[in-house]
Amino acid sequence: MSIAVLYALVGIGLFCLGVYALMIHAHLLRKILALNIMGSGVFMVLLALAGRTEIMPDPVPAAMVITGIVVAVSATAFALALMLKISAVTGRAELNDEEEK
Amino acid sequence: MEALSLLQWLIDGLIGIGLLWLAWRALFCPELFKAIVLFIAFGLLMTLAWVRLKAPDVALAEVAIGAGLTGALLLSSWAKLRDFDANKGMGVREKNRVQSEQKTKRPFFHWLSATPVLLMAVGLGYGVLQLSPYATGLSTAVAENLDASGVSNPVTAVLLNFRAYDTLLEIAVLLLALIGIWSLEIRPSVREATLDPVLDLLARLLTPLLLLVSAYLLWVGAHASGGAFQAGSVLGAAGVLLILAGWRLPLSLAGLPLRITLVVGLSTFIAVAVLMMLDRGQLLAFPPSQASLIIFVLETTATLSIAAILAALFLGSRPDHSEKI
Amino acid sequence: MNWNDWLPLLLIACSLVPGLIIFGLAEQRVRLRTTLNLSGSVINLLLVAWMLWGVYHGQHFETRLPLLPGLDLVLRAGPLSLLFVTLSAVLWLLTTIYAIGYLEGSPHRSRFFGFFSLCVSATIGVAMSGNLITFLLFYELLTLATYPLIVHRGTEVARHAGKIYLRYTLIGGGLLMFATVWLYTLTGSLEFTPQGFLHALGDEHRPALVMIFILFIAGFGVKAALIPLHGWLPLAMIAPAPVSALLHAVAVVKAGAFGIVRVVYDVFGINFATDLGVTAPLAWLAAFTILYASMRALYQDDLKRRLAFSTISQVSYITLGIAIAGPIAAIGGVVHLVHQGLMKITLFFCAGNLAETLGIHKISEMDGVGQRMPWTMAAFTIGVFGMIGAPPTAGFITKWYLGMGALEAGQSWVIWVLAGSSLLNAAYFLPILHRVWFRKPPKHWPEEHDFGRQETSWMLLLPPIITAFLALGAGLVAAAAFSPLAWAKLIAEREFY
Amino acid sequence: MGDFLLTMPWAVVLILLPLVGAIVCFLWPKNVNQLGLVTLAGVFLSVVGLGAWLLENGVYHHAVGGWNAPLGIHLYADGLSLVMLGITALVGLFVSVYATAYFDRVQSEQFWPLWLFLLTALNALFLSADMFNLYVTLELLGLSAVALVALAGGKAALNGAMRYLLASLLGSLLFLFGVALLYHTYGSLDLAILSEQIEASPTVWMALGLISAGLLLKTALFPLHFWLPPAHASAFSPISALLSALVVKASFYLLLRLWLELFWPISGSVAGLLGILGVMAILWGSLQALRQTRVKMLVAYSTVAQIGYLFLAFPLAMGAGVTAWNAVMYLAISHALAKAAMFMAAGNLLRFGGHDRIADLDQLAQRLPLTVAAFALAGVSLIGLPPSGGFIGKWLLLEAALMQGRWDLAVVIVLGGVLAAMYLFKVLGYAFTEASTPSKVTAVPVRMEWAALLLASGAILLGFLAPLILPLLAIGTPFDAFSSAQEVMS
Amino acid sequence: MTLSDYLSVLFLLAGAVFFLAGTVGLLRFPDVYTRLHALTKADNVGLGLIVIGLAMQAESYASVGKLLLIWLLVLLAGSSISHLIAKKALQKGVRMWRR
Repeated sequence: MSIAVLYALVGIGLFCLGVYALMIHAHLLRKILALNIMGSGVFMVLLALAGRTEIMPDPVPAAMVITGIVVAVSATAFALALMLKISAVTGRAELNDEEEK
Repeated sequence: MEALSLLQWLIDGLIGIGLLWLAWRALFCPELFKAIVLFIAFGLLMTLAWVRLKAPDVALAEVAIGAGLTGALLLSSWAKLRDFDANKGMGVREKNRVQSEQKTKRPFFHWLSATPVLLMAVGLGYGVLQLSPYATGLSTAVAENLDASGVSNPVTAVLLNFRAYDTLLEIAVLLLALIGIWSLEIRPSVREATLDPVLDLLARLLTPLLLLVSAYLLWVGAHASGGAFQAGSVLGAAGVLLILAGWRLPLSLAGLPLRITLVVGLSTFIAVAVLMMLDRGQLLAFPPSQASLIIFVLETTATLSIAAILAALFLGSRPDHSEKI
Repeated sequence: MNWNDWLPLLLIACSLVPGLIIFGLAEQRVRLRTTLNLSGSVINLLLVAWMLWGVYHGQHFETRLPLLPGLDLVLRAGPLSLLFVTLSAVLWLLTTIYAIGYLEGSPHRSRFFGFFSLCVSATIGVAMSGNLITFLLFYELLTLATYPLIVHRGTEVARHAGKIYLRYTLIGGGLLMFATVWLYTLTGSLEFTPQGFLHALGDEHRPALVMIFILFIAGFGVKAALIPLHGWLPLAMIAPAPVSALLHAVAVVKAGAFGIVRVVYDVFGINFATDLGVTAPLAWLAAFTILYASMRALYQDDLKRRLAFSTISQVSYITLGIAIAGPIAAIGGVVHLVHQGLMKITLFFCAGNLAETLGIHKISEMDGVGQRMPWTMAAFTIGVFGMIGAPPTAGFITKWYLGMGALEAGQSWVIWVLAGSSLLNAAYFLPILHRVWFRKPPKHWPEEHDFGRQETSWMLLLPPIITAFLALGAGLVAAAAFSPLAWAKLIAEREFY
Repeated sequence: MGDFLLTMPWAVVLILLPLVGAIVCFLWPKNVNQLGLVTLAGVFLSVVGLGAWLLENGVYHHAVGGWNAPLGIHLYADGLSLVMLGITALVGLFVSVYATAYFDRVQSEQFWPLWLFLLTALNALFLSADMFNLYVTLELLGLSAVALVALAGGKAALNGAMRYLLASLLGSLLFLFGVALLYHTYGSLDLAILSEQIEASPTVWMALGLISAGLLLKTALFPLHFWLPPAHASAFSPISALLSALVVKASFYLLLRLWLELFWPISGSVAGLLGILGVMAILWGSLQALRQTRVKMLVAYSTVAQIGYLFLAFPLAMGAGVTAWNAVMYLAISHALAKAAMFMAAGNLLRFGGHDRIADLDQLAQRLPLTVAAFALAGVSLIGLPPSGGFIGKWLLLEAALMQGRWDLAVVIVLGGVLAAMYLFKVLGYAFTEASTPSKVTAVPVRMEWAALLLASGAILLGFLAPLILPLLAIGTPFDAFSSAQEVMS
Repeated sequence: MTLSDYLSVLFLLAGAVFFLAGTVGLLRFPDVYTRLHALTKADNVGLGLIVIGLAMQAESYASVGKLLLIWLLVLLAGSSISHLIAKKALQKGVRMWRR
């Protein structure tokens, strides 16, 4: 097993942990954390597998990951702001399931 | 590629396990504050992993944005949430809060979610193991065209020349997030009024240094690790520090001048795109002889805008609307 | 560009365009609205006359617009189309006059007349359709345009009736669409062709074709009110009288019956349909509908409801005539399309007059009304005799041809059905006549309006008298060149020889 | 003029123009309405220009930065993209006109930049031929859509927005994971290159699963529709119109594109699954719509049901290839027009009476004839009654189903129409009832009524435009690769 | 290995020991103030030692300068932040530990 595969597997683990946490947690901050960790997992897979070479590692995944990180921080900032707004309006930083009915 | 040596095994194995453990703790420890701190630690360990994966550019971006700025955002949001709770002023609030922080859905649902997730993990793992152990991706293509790109750092070449269109849209995403947040009309937090002399001093000392580092990262990005995003986030961090120390943009600058700063990166990008289109008939096609200059201009303006946007994201509320609300 | 290519479309436009303009008119623009309505229907009538003359002399009128790859929107004026179009055009003019009088001073008239014109356009479209997809298009349009007329009164009862109506017709429409597309996938053509276009299909498709036929009958049967798909019709009588008159005597139910005629004649072809063995069950169903609905009519006290059940019964004569599958019976069936329309609209006009002038809705309130409204009741009487099939009315012609046709096709059981139906018709209509003419009027009518010297407004009186006259005339001059019977013979000839 | 039409790089204009518009609106919010409308008009004209170009020259390729794939990013436009761009511009234009009357000063300052960002994202998505670039456009799309939902600001809207945001981000990450796997298998992000090299392997299967899951989540196909009704029902009406009409279609378009062009060697074998989900979406969405007591919620659930229709084409595409795809695209564009009109009409009712409770509509509906007409015409198309775009779509779909003897699907297609009629006439039935007591009402600007009515009439008009639109759709034969591949296999 | 290499190893190991001690202190000390004390003291010294150890291996004086800069920055940040934490704790009324 190479270092690339090792980190790729770690990335998969992070991604799946994130998905699981996203599904079961009620608190929005946790959900946002979960999304970030999922994102890190994807980035790790993307970048780890770029190292399957003996010459210079592939720079394209690195560029993609940098783009991804910036997109992730944008989304996180927006999500946090939305969470604060929800908390200010409803008093809870959770999704209101009852309201649907 | 040779098999891993024992030491590599040890280091990479530890990083991997550490990442998984930190992620697990960050997601499932009972207290939210701890979770955030663990997440920041996770981000730092990620940085180490990026270094191990020979991606110093990503490591820089991760430490500045992924761990640093995201961490700051999370912490400040957490603090604001707590303020809301405190304002509600209930005797049992601490207990309530802790309960809500670790509240999950019903246990039945845990299993319902865990099963497909596990299946997915197995499937993905199998899929990754099936990949050929050797692949060069696009590295040769990048290397061949690097000379024409105007920079010698391949990652910068990809970001600002080969796939500059992605970067253009990405800056748009960043700007969009800020506009989105501003349209939420969040009230500015009132409690930041108390000034701390030590923090003030730290801000005064660090801001020039951060400026310097930012400029360095911007400049060095052409041929080594660094670039607009890293530089912008370091500069943005200076802004965050200033905000934390209680410094605010004067109202005269918070209107149009601020908005212009926020969009100057994207606007320059578009302007260059259009110019190149008119000149060479192709969107964002830089003539190789002037590519390095164009990229430098793009990066400089982008750094400025990114820094301003990141700091504004951290502030949350719209500075020129603060007195209206 | 040939002028004849656009005439069918123009025919539709001259009811559609006034309708759309009327939607936009303010409620109080009575004069403009009336002008638009009447001029539309008069132009319509003139065009129809022109086309009748043209078709009689062998001209072709066909509009063809591309709709889908391989499928066109086709409007064609053939003998069968023109029979129905003529009926609609004449009755539209009369009903428009009637409706103007009937609705004087009531709210939402712009809306009413707008949808009314839309209905007429749809009916004409149904009549002129040259292929199944066009037919389907106008058929569904008719459903939609009649819905607002049924719920026009805006009461909870009306809303309920509208809901039931939609439930029936839209499910019927769904079945039709299913059948049409299925047919299309089998044949790749939907063009109406005399004697059908299916006989070339291989034997292995026969079960599918039987299924398609059943689907078609179920789909059209809803509007044609074949038992057990008739449930919506008595409820829909909640609509204002002109609506009941034109739409439930002519447009909607006839569209259903017309659809059955089209499918049997121009899609399957009568010989092929007989060969498939689907016409006999259809005949039984029609016969059962005739008898059962007449039976139900016996027990209705509400005049319009009794007429509604009578409609159900009478429309099935058309189906019966087709399903007997002989040329003479076919003449009876096709001609009844016109005859029943004329007679039934007379009856509905009269019922509307009673309601509008004297507030009478129930048969038990009709004692001696013949003295108060002699003209109306005279028209009513002619209609009733037509329904029973007494000579020399139009109804007699129908029953004569049906009976002869049944004998010719060797289906003598139909005679019994006809006899039974006539008997039942007499049983539920004659007592009304007795009440009307031979009982003493009460001191006060339920809700009397004064119209001066006449028994009621001339706009209400004229249409039933004219239609009664036409119903009588269609029987008297049945042998003339342009009589409905002559056209029906033309149509039957085309199909059978 | 003709020259001008054929020489301008319309695709590039389509992406940059709304982006510039967004920036200008953000910088100088004083005249946002005028600025926005001018931008929309420009976008509309550009689509026309692109259409003219495509008719003349076939498909459009543009290597951004002069770098050919796999190193650079390609823009690509064929008939499929063109139709999507066209419907986006058309619906966008009408919604924009509507919005100028709908929003107050402050709201329109917030609305316009976000909406123009959304438009940028939509256009960029329809024009992109690069997997990672598509990811970025998806994120741009998701964030701007969520921000628009959140504009309404109430409890329901914020909750809806959050749910939408989480779903959207999850979807994007699943998509990105799939992209990562594809990239590392074939070393390229370009759709054309990938589609040449692709063959069945565990990794490609995983990529298909991840990408499809992500896009299905964004398209809100049953059972991943949970986020859609709250978000679409609680947003401001013009925004609901944009979301239901366009945003959901964008991810659907992408799914269609990828299944057709990228995953063609394997996607055929699992297309049945999408068909089953589509059937369930139609039934479940319709039943839920029947249960609703508020107009906007009803319309939102109707979107869930109508999305189901779009997926019926996947299992049908094997035998009746082009017919099924034509059907689905026709359904998609008629739904876009009809649903936008319907949400706008619902917005008018809401503005007029201050509520959208179905049971109390009798006091409102009959006093807004234009709005009710818009609702009814849109309903005709949604039910699939002739003459309307929905009818043509359903006809083609039914044809495809019956051609292959898929009776189950055929029955569902018809049944879905009947169910749609039932829930829509639940609303329309009140349009003609007499008001019991007059309630307090607010006047509805004429522009809002006409915008809804014209758009709804467009959905009807589509019923006659098939000979015009189907040839457009066929430019570049976007459906051929899949169909011929399926034929070879079967 | 040369002498400087041995020295490097020595310094690095010593630094690691300090880090270990600081970490143990962070985990084991009774209240926030003592924990801060343990952490900052040990880490600052530990980092200093490691910087010295690495500086011996550096290829240029510029690198040495950068290493020193890192140390100074960490000193600055560490001390300010522990100050802020302690201050906040005092404000919130966290009691100091008494035996």
